[in-house]
Amino acid sequence: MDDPSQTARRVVIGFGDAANLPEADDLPTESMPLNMGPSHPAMHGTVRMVLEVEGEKIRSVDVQIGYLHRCFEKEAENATWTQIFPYTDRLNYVSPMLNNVGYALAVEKLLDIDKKIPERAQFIRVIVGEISRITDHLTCLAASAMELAAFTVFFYLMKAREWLWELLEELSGARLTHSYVRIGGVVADLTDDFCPKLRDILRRCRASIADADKMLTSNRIFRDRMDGIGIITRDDALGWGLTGPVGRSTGLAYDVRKDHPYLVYDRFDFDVPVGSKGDNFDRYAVRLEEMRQSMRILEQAMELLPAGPVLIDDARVALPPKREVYNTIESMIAHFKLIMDGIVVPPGEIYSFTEGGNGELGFYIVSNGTGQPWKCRVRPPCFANLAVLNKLLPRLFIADLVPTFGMINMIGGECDR
Amino acid sequence: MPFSVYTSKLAQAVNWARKFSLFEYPFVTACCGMEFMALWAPKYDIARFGAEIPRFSPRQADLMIVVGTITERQGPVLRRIYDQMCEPKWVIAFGVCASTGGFYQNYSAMPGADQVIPVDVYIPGCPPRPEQMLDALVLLQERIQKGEGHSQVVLRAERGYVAPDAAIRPDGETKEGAGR
Amino acid sequence: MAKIILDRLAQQFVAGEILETGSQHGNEWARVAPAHWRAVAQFLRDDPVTALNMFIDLTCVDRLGRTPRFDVVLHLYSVDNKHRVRLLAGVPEEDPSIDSVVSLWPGANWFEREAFDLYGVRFAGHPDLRRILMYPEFVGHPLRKDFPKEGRQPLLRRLPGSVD
Amino acid sequence: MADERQAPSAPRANVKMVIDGQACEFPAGLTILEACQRVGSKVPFFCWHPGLSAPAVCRQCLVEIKGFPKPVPSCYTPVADRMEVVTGSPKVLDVRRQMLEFTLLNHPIDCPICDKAGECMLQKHYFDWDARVARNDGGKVRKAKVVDVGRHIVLDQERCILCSRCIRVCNEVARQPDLVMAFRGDRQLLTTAPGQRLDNPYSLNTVDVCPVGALTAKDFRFSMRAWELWATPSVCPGCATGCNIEIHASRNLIRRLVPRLNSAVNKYWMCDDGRLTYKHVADNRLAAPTVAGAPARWDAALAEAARLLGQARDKSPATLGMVLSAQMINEDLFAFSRLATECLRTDRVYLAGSPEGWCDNILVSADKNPNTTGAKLIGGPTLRTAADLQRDIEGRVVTALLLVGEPDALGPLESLQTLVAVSSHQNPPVAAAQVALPLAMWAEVDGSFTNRQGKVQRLYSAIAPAGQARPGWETAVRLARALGAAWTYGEAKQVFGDVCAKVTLMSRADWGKPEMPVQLRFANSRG
Repeated sequence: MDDPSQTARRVVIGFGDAANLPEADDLPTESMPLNMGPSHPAMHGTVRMVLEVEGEKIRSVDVQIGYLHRCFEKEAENATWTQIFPYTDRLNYVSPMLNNVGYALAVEKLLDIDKKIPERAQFIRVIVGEISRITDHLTCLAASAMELAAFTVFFYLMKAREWLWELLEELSGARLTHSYVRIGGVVADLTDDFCPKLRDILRRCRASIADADKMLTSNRIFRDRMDGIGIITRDDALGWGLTGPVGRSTGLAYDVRKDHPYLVYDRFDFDVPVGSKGDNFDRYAVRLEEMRQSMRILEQAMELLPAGPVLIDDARVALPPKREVYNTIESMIAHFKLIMDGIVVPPGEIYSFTEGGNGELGFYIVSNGTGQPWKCRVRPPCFANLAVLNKLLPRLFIADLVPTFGMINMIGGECDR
Repeated sequence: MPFSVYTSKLAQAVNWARKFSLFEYPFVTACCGMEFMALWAPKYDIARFGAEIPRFSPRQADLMIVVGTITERQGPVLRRIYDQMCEPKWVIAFGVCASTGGFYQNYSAMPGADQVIPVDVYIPGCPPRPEQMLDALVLLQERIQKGEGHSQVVLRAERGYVAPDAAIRPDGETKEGAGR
Repeated sequence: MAKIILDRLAQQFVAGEILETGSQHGNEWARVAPAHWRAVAQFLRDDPVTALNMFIDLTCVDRLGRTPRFDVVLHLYSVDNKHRVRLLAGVPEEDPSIDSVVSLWPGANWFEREAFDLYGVRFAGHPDLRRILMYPEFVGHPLRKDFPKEGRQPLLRRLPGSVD
Repeated sequence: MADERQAPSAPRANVKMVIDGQACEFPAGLTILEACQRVGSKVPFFCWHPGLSAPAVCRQCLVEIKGFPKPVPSCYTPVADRMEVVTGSPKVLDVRRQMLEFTLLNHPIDCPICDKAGECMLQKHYFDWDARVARNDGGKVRKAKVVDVGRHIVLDQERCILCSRCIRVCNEVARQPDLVMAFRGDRQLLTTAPGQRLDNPYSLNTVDVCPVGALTAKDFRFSMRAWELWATPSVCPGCATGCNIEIHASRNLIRRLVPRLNSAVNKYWMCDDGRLTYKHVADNRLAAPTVAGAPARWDAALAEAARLLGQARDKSPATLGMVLSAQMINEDLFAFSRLATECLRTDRVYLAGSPEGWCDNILVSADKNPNTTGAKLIGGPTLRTAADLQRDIEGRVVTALLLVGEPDALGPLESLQTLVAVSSHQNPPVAAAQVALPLAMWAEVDGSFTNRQGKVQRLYSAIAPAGQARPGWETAVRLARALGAAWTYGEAKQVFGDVCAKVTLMSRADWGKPEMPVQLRFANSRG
């Protein structure tokens, strides 16, 4: 920036030559490298951003990920099909049930038993999945709000998440990493008082979400940092493969649950909220509305929930009851084969996709006919969503980075796998 | 001798002060962070134990809580941040990944944060329940009161970190170095 | 429905360019000659009938023991027609390289970097083909079948007494 | 198995028949079961074994034949013209299920404590063909659970499904009838013949053929679960026969050796002595290079060795000798003999090895070295014997020695001025040597043996070398470089290529395709 005319300008400053004074935007400045992360308070998830800033303005950015690469694929290639569920829990660890369901569906398609899954199990999968979606968005909004210094909102939303987690804990035994879904159904039926509890919790969640809504949506500071910041167009969404709330905020009304209904989603009446501008506020608003829609689905699902078994009746997929295992050689053998050799999945390839917390969660699985996958690839939605930051951030202010990143909702476990 | 008695009492007083004013640096990487959020949230209020203020600058913190999986790539970052903390400092490994690597035993996940920094208290669980963190905090406070500092001992023993002396190919094309 | 895509490919390209097509579990797939990788992708994107304008996924499969050893796998989706397709292209172990599709879908950038990082497949015409998940000092491509699961390459000397 | 390699319609085919609606031709005398296997229609079996006669006792291989009143045992019935076989009709499946139910009726619920679990044919067939819940969980007939029947073997009579495979192994392979059936009905049990013990030299084959966990090897039982093992193809180093084997290893330790089918060498069998050769691999190994008895770094030790050998060579090549062992793989032998001629400029290459032992006309050969043939081919006519070596050492003809492998008998070593040992184990020569370099063993390297028939057979690396041990050819290359030669071998395959190029009798040998170890839980159950 040693353009003589510029230096000349700087000289005349203060001599009343107001007309030629530079605008605030094109003040001549030295560009400076600035490193954010991988451990930064305003970054939930470990990501490193090497920024080149001009004053407060970001000129270019290099987003570096991989700090949480836990080799999901390598671990999966060395585990049986059932052993992979715990790993899927830890992909998008904010909505584990959705990953469980997505993975189970993929394997079931390979096994050609996806039509034979008991209906009750499918409903339960929808229910736990939608609960997970709510906790996902709650966490996203809570964290972002906290990063924008709205700590009270954080408390409100965390409280709501806590209720939901306690419910899932009663169901699966774990607060966060449930491993509740199985190939062929779910591991256990709902607890007796699950539905009444859930209804009560939803009522309370509505209240605290409404509070958060009031505190944020009409909050001047919040709006200033969200409105019109980080605008993504529909074409960007297509080119960068943006799905989920990020994609929908651009007006791209793509929701797997609507466009390619899986499980029993075609039986529920719910709307897919889309944004108009594709800025941070739209992403926030879409998430807020999606939680309400999920609650609608949950209420309908509880209405329609049929009775019946929750695990497929197929000795080559489902474990026999423990009493049989301990007392008869037949079931003992079946149990043994299923645990030690694993479920034998016929050779083939499948790309199965569901609507995860962050968008299209795809599983591309290659089986060579043994008890473990040859390849188990996850199509991580927020990997694609995060990539767009490289295009988004330049020409924003450093302060805009925080809400923009927060609304992308990068989840390390899913992005780096 | 009165002198020694006096100093020991002072040490006790200092330790008492330290244990109730822990400024934590949460080194949050992964799933456990979700439970860690819950720790600050209303139900399990960590503020009750005088450790509620997260200091995101290591220079102001004396308790580092390693939350989540540490990968080989993360290692140097963790170590640098730890080195930036002022003594006396303590470390809590939150969850099995931070303690042993958990069920991530592979080319990228480090088998426990204690590979590169000394750890005082390990918390099992994947992820641990918030109560466990509170329990660990109390454990650490007892240690501080007693004046035991495992990490300080290790600190004296180790050499600090160096860059790997293995020759590195920029194109990353060869399989050398990836020993079975 | 997605049969349209395969028919369209059959009309547009000769046998030497589209090697094989098929359908399994409701997934339509086409095996493309690596030389025509980009051309086929571009056609599928721009053709009004297929209109596969959304980039979904790009990865690689190591089919150890088969030649060519690697498959580059691309998943595309059409928001308007609601159909999708999987493109595969075999890449030999000796010279694992294929055209990049970043110029068609900017989103492919990171996915191709990942495929390069984990499988060592090079994408000709990629703006900056660096490692993305592993650190630059890392040697080898860990998702290859012959890479040991626990082939750690520490960046940092371990503390004394720590067991690996 | 071997038969499947032949085409379904071999030229001498002369029986036309239909299997599952598929017309096909077979040589007369073939059994229906083998015919079914050739055309790929699955038929289960317990008692039938490709290497044994067929008594048709298990009734698992029943198939339906058009015109026959009831299902017939396919393992026993020969194929005939215009026969129409159905392997999967509901009737057949039902009969098989009933037979299987009978077999399971008194089978103990032992899987968690059974050594065979994971590679058990009973488990496999139940899961593949039945997979129904039990119709009874009543009491079971109790029998003796721990019967010490032989030197290597323990028998559990409860688990035995009375398939009589083991009996036939003793009669037909070992030619020594040790085992018999006693009593009838559900009291029937397997036992040793009066006054006999299961002590024939092939007794451990009974463990392999046992479809369940009735016969277990004392050496292996309770040491490792089958599905945790990683299998690597290899060749037995026990004697010159070169039985084809699979190395079953886990956590870098060999747990057992099992025979691998090679109809030209060992068929389905191997001897008990051969199975225990693996113990030598993990026993008293030389882990690190030593200089003057003290552990040293590889490069230091190599430099010192090169210096000593170079000195001896420059003094007088005639007094410099090299000892090779017939236990070494072809690649090592070749690399070192090349070292002798090109770098050490000596023709004093001696071949040592283990002494002769017992033999029979089944598999075991008297020459206890796996690679004598290869060593002789590579060493050529100038190769000297262990006897020459002793004489030359005692006669002070040789004063400097490069000792490779583990020769059994040497002369008085103290008479040597220079002794460099490349050895896999701690032994007197290593203790006496100025420089000792650790040598990787057969199970740890990629290489080849040439057996007594002149067959060149591949070894694959099943476990990592002990300590800092390196393959012999690699050590040879590094020595050669230290001595000023410019060798370019990067992997065993290249050395092997040169061996084939130089040694005419091995010119048609083939390196074969790469083999990755496979975990048994994801390989198909064997038996």
